[in-house]
Amino acid sequence: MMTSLYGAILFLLWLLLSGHYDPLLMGLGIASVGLTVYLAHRMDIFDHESFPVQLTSRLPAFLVFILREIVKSNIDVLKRILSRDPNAVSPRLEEFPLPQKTDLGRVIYANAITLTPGTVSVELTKDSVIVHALAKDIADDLFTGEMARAIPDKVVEP
Amino acid sequence: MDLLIDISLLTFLAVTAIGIIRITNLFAVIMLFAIFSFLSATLFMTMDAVDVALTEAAVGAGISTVLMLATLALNKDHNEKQPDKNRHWLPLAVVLTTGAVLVYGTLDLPDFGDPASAPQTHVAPHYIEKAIEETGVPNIVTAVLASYRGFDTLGEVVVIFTAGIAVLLLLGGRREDPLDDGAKDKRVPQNLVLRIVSKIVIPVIMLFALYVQFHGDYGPGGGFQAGVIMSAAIILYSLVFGLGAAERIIPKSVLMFLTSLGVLIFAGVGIASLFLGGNYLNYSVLASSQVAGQHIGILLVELGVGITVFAVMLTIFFAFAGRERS
Amino acid sequence: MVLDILSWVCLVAGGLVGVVGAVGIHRFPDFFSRQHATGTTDTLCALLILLGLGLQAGLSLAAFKVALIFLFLFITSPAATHALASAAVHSGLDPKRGRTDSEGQS
Amino acid sequence: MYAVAIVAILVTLSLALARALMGPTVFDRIAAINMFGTKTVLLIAVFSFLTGRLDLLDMALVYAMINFISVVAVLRLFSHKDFHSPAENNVISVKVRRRWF
Repeated sequence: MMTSLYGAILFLLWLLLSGHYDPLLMGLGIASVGLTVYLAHRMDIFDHESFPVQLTSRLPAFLVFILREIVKSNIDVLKRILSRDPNAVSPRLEEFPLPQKTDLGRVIYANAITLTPGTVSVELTKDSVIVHALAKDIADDLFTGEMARAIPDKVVEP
Repeated sequence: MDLLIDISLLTFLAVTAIGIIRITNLFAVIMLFAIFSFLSATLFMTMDAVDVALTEAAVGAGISTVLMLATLALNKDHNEKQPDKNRHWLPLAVVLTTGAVLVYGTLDLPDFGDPASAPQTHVAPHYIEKAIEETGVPNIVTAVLASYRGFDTLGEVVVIFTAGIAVLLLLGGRREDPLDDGAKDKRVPQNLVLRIVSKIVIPVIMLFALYVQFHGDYGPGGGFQAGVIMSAAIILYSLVFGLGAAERIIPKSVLMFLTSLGVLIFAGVGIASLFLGGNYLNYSVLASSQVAGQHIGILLVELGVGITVFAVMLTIFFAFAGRERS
Repeated sequence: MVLDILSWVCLVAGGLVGVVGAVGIHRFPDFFSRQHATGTTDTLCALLILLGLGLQAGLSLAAFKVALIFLFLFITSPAATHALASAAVHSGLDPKRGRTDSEGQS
Repeated sequence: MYAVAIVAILVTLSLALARALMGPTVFDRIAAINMFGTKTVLLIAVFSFLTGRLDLLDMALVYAMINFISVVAVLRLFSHKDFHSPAENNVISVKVRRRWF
């Protein structure tokens, strides 16, 4: 069931890449999708992590949130780059709790931290994430946990 | 605009080359080589040689980088060496003389894009004017490569095939069975982020490689590029999940089979056209109409190229990466 | 017409963000802080430029490819940045600490 | 307007290249080169719209893929010194300030 859905999405990707819809290329597309799915199965990389169907419902809200964060923090970092104030940049390395229980949730959280400038996730341990922050107030912002709450396990589990 | 891009890219190219000479950290040098390839590929692109650019990007920046890193891994000594303070005048003289001779040689070359030069007046006009009509393939490069000059391309594929065999003979010798670390592979690798991101990305890269394989008729791409991109996907898998895991996905025996299969498909198409009454590798006789025959022939031949390139690239990578450090 | 203007704005803004980000990798004091300038302003720069291109392309396969490029960068770029930072920490590279970081490191 | 974007990207590229050459640590170089790669992807994408050759977008995609793979390769080798097995978990030695809710 999941395999066929995955195949269908890959085939859609093929159609959008291809732009040629004659029977020959459609047939080759189906064969290619088949080969890809077969290899993915052999690699054992085909599971709820690589193909997160369960994301769908909460994903749009999360994407809007993360895009807003990216724009906001980008502007902040750009200001710091151009700022003459020596205290604009005072880097630090801090460890924050990692509330997500699933691997996918942790990775999304870590990537969200990295995507928003000013913070880069450096290391994931069992229950914490080590973050390099560009300044104290940026680290304080992360500490409020707004980002962590935006990615609860509910996003990744059905 | 083109001029500005060309000048900037060439400047970057020269600066990168100087950087490669000056920097002593080999990791950084290899990464600069990748940049060098990207820049050359972009220059090819501005000169409208898109197929070449794609190959350069995939082979030069992708596979070569990985192979150079693998070679570096084989050497114990990772330390940066201080450059030798002695001046070596003889090598310098040799390099300068060779360079001067080469530059002198270019003086006799026709200007870039000169319509009166020999290559432009010989068979090229025929290819350019007749390719679509005769082969039904919009991408002239593919038509020339796979059909008009099919025999040359067969030779190239055999060269790649030979390279694969040679690497196997030199490096593929006995070593510890990679299956031994099977138990180790099952553990969660340290870098969770890379693992999950690779899981998502690898199937997309594989599908994209197959797309490049089968759309060489219409746009940049074809067997060479597709084979390289496909092997890059497997290489990414082995980088993240361990070499043993990758060798279990595509066992050596299968790789050797694929290496030969590609060449056999290519040569087989030639023989089939002989049997059907045409010349060797003249695909026109493969189907009822000339264009249809050409289409089938080119498709099969490109597939053969792709399979062999894929298998040989992976063979070489496995042979390099699998060596014990000596 | 409105779309055109919007797309030009996106392209120019994207270019600007890229340049300032690149200035950042020269102004920031150490590797870790430069990561904020490279890996991350990359995303906004890529987002704006590709959005600008996408608006030019309209609803077409080209727009889809542009979106695919963005999606690919969006997924892989933070992973690469994270891996790089992680490798740096593991190799023992110690980040520079800011002046206001003096209130006790445990 | 594509021209403005291209000039901006070229300036960015030159700054990134400068950082790649100046270092000082190898990580600086790799990060700068990674940035150079992603900016080249953008350059090709804009160039394809400038010249109207939209098939070049495929090239941009290939660049993005290859760029990622080569960065993973260099990091992989850097932290484990060979390609044999998945990574060992070694402890980091730098000081980290812990904060808990």
